[in-house]
Amino acid sequence: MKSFEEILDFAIDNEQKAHDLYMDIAEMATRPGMRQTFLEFAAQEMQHRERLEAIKAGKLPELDQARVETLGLSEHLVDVPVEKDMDYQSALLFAMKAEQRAYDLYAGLAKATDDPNLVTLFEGLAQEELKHKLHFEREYDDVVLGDN
Amino acid sequence: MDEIIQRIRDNFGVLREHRQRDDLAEVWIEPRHVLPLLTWLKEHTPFVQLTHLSAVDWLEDGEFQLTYLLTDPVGRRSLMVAVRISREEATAESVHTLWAHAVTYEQEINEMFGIHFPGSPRQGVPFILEGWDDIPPMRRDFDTVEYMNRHHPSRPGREHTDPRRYIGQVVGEKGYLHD
Amino acid sequence: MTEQTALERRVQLWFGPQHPGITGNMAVQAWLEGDTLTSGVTHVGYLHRGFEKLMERRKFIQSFPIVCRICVPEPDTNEWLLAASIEELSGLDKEVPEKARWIRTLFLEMSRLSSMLMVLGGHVGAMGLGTAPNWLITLRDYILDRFEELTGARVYHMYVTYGGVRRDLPEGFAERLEANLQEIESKLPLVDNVIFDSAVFRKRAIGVGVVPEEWVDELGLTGPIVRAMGIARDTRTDYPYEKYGELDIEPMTTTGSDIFARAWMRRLEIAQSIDLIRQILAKMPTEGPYSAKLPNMLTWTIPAGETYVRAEASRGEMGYYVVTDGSDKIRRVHVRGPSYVHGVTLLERLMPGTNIADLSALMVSLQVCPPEIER
Amino acid sequence: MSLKYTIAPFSAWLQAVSKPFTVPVTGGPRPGAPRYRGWHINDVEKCIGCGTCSAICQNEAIDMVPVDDPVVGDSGLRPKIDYGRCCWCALCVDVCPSGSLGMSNEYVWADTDADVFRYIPGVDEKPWDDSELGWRREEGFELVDHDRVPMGMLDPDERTQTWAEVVIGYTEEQARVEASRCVDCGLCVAACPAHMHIPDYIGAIRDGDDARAVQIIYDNNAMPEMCGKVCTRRCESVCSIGVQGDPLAIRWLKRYATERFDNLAEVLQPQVERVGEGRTVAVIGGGPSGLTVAYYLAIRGFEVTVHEALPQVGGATFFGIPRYRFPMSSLEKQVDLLKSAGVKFVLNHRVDGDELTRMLAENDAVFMGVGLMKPMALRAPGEDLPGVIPALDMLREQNLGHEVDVGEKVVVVGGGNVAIDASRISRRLGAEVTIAYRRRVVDMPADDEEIEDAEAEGVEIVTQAIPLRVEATEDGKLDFVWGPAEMVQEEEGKRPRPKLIEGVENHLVVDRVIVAIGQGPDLDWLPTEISEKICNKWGYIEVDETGMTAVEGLYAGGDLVNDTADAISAIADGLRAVNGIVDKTRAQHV
Amino acid sequence: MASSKFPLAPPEHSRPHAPMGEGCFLGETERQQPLALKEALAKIKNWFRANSLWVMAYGTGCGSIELRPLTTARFDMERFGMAMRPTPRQSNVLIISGYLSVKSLKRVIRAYEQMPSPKWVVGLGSCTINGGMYWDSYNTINRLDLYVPVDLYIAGCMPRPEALLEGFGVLMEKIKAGEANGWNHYLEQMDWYKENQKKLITDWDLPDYNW
Repeated sequence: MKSFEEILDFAIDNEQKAHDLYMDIAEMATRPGMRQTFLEFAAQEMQHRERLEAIKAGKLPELDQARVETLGLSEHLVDVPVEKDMDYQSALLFAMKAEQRAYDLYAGLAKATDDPNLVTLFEGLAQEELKHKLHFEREYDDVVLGDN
Repeated sequence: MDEIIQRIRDNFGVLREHRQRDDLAEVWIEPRHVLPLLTWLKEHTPFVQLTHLSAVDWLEDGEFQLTYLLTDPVGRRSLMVAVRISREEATAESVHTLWAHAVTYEQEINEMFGIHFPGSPRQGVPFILEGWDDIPPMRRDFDTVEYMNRHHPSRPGREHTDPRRYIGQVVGEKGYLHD
Repeated sequence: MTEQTALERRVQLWFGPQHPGITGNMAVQAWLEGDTLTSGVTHVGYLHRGFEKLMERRKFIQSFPIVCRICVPEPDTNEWLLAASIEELSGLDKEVPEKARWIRTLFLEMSRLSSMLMVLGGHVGAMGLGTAPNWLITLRDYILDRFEELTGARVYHMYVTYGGVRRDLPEGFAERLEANLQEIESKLPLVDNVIFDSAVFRKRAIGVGVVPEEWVDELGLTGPIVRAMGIARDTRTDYPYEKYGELDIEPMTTTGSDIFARAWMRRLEIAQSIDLIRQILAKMPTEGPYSAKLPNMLTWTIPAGETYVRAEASRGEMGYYVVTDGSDKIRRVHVRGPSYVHGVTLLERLMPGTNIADLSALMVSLQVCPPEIER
Repeated sequence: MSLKYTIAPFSAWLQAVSKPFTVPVTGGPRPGAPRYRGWHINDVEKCIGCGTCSAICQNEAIDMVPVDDPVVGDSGLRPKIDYGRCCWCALCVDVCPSGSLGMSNEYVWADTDADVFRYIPGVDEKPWDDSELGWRREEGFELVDHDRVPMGMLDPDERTQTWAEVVIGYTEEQARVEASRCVDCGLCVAACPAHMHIPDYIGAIRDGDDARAVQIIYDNNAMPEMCGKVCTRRCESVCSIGVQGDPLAIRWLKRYATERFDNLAEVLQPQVERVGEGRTVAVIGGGPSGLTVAYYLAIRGFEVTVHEALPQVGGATFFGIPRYRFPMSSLEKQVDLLKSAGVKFVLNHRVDGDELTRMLAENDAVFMGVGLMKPMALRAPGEDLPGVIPALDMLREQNLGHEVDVGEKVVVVGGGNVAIDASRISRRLGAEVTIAYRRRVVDMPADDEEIEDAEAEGVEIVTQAIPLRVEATEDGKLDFVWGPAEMVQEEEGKRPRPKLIEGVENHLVVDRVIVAIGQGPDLDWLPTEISEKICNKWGYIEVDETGMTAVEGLYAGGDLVNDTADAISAIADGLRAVNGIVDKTRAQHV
Repeated sequence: MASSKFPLAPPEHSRPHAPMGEGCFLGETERQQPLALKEALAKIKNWFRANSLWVMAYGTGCGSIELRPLTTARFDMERFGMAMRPTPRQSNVLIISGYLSVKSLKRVIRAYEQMPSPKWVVGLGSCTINGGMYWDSYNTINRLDLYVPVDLYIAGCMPRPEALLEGFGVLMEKIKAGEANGWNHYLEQMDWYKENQKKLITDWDLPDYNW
């Protein structure tokens, strides 16, 4: 991956994949209400994708480089497999982990490259994913861990 | 004090008695004993002063209570002599011959409660009120607010919202044991 | 000119209610022959508000702001009497803190002092002497300043409640009160000069309006009228209440039983009050609560009972006869003001033979306070 | 008359040269004393509109007028003072439960128009609004009673040895005294989800009429004895007396009244139209919401059948609340009342999807209140180890009378009431108990009193502890590993969130790890065509203002529907459904 | 009714039997004067009136307790041209110092009517506005303005001497501006006032108007 645009395309593609995954899970969800949950997750990924596209088109300022502080929730929770009868807790956990993985990817790429411009871009994307993760963490903290 | 009450008990009979403080006791006696007892107290005991004469309306019981507060100014103690009389055609014996200022008390009680003291000089003469055309105002069945509303209009433009009712209304407070 | 019959010489005169010489809003219906009254009748009711009726439909705490209005120049005795009688009937009297009792004593004595300053001023004012009232009423106003600081109001203090008083003494109160007392003391010799050493006052007061001693028991007279005959009777010492029992106090007396003697009684008692206030300030504890813990005053009920509580007002013995029936309201309260006897029966007895010009002086010397007659 | 008396008065002339008494005209009127009682001021932000000022005013000088929309804990009313009535006694200030009302030391106001002497302090602008001086509420002089009558409780040491009720209950005298503290403002009515007539029954208790109190209580709560023991008491949190003192013990008073009578059917004499004659209603789930629906519909002539999966109705109040808080006898009394009203019970029967479809067809209405039955999983490594158990299961087993073994040492994860219950039960089973909670004690959703009681019984609470994993030790015990957390204030006004401090691990070796981090809905059994219509994304059920779901005739309520998950909200949901069903029935009559 | 000497017609609603003849106090003599002169004269008149308020010494209620400090050295109202007069005939300010019992009201009406015009009524305290703390009493009126025209209210229970001085300041301004016309209103609306008075005072034994 060389150019700025290529990288953004790669990121956009990632978001699209995530969106498609959620759509697939929604399709097979059996638990009440869970289809809606995954459709919402998918819609969020679409928003992320649109945001990246807007950046690519120069309509938005560049990515925010400020470090995002997450709650560190997902790191110590178990992985959940994709199932047809996932509940809300599992869904959040899955989404958190997915965003974490995306972050890890960009962060790794940032380390692996020498071009300072690209480093900046990868790190920006990484922080973007952390933001998404924090969103799910907050939801998990409020809804699942309300009593804890 | 105990000795005096004992003598009242022996000579006149006491319906009920109560010691409120060391220097204040109350005895309830029968109406027919009022004048003899008060005369005896004034003439033969140190309870020479009539400090006040007051009426209480026990509407529920259909009775008035007259309370004579007698004071022994030297011994520094007081005795309340109470008597219950019927509210119907309420009449009591006048003690103005014993104490001149009882006239004023009896005049006032006559006006404010409608109790009649035959022989007392100023019965029926208005003391405090002027042009009064209702039942005597100190009677319990006289409703001062109702009278006020009829005679003394308030300034308009006020509206009170009772919080208790208002909240119930706003939140739709309901009962389910009745429709 | 033909000879007039006694009946024709007789004039009926309404003295009051609108008359500067009358003690408040009341009236005397007088019959005169020449300058001399042959008889007179006291008329009251111009100030009747029906306190006793109103209190029957107010909760205990709601009754307390209203009672001070029963006597305007000296409202505080009423506050204390209501509080004391309800405390006695409810059993709250055992919980009134020590400091509250001292503050109450101070409060009552300040009230007596301010009332007597005003009345002594009124006393000579009613005789047409203008200098002393100007001073005395101003001196009283200094006490009102202290009342304002202590209670938040000048005249109707509404300060003594069930269980104690409503606020503690403010910082530096004793010093400011002492300064006022010194101011009053420094002016008293001047007052003496223009009242008791005034030929006008002496001529009109000595030997006028003499109350015979036999009437004391017959009419139940109390207060300065009795003490002006030389009889040492004072509710504060006879039935010591609050902290009066712990003060060095002897009833003041003088002799003569005339207008002059009664004015002189007030002069003596002003000095006595100043002394008592100093004693109270010296003995008052500085620490401690000023009020007992009160139950919810909106729902407070007290057991059924009857009592009579008395206190020494500047005019004589004031008493409250209170009946409760176990509800949250007073069943019946009867306010026995000293003026009830002094202003009606005693005044009517003294009027025959009195010169019309002395009537004002006579009334004010009896310190008739009409609102406590009619309530 | 000697010469002295002629000359002496002339000494007054000497005063001509002394300093005059007269107050100068310049500079305006003298300021009032620091505690002068002048015109009113009111801190409208602090004011809760309880109207106590108006109630104590003997002159009826104070009107409460609406100035804002009511919210929980604030009626939106504010006092308006009529200075054609006021006597400046300041009782209103001294009684003010919120301490918002005061008086300035300003006292001058003259006008030719008699109608101007009225205003709402703090709302209508006045020159003295910012007055620093004047009469204020003072601590040490209260006209209301700030101190709650203390509730008798078993000694903490004694408690852990017994399953007897911890709370002893008020005596008659205590109840009367406590009830007399109420100022009848009604703020509690708004806060109570069921809008119980709280001031009214407290007034009846105060007046000594316990039967009337019970009638008022049952007027909109069919399980008040349960509420009298375990309610979450939103009412008490808004009690106007509670602003400066202890709130009224509303729960304990309700408990007192409801415990007074054994045969409730005799005391309660419902006067209702039997609109439901000939109609049938099925209730799925015998929890508070279902029982509420059952009772109030049954007295209206509906034929109600309650279907319950467990051998006993009561729902969470049966299986979720330990007996030392809510004894079986109390629950049975409530059930007896329902039976006497004609409610039928089908116990040990779990309804499935097909049956629900059938019920909808056969009944005029179906009410579903099956609660949150699925415990949230810890989702930490090691959660599948034997010995890591959900608190709900443990509570249920205990309440069903089954043997529960918790070993000697237990860690309970969570900070809600369930966590506290699990801890206290474990104490009674003889274990040493530690609660591990991710946040601070103030953040705990559990009742403050419950937390205190648990601590008194020897439960240790470790806060800001994030579970990392559970490991099995060699000697068959469990190693509960947790990391400390710091509290992060992310958004202003929201409760701070815990954030793990990386790199620190603490170990706690225990026999059982009891997980009480929350529970969620378990509606897998619903037919898809129904669940699709009625469930939202979190898996909860949505209803309209009549309590009905998107499926005609299917009503729902309780923890499944509301987001507060307490019994009184469930009862409120039940009442909403009762209204909905009755109104609909009435409409059909017409 | 209007004689040639008093060309001004009586105000509408005026009491038909109000004497309007010669020598009557009502006779605010209106001559045909140039307007400017008339206004100038009125201003001068009002200035004099405002600065010589003579207060009738009738303590009708509690509030009169604060009149004594006001009249004596400390607050000294004579500084402002105010003095207490013993009789209505010499006064032009009537202070109703608070509540009025029905019995007092009768005397107040009589005294008020005996006062020469121009005259002003000052109501002290809550009681004159809306009944004050005796609002529920059977014997006190709640609204003073039903019975006599009130030119100024001074709120307080009771108003302090300083508040009274401030209040009198307001009254003086109103008089100077020619806006304190309660006495005219009383004459104009005499029927209304008399009706209210008679409705309350059942044993009406007064003349209809006391000169």
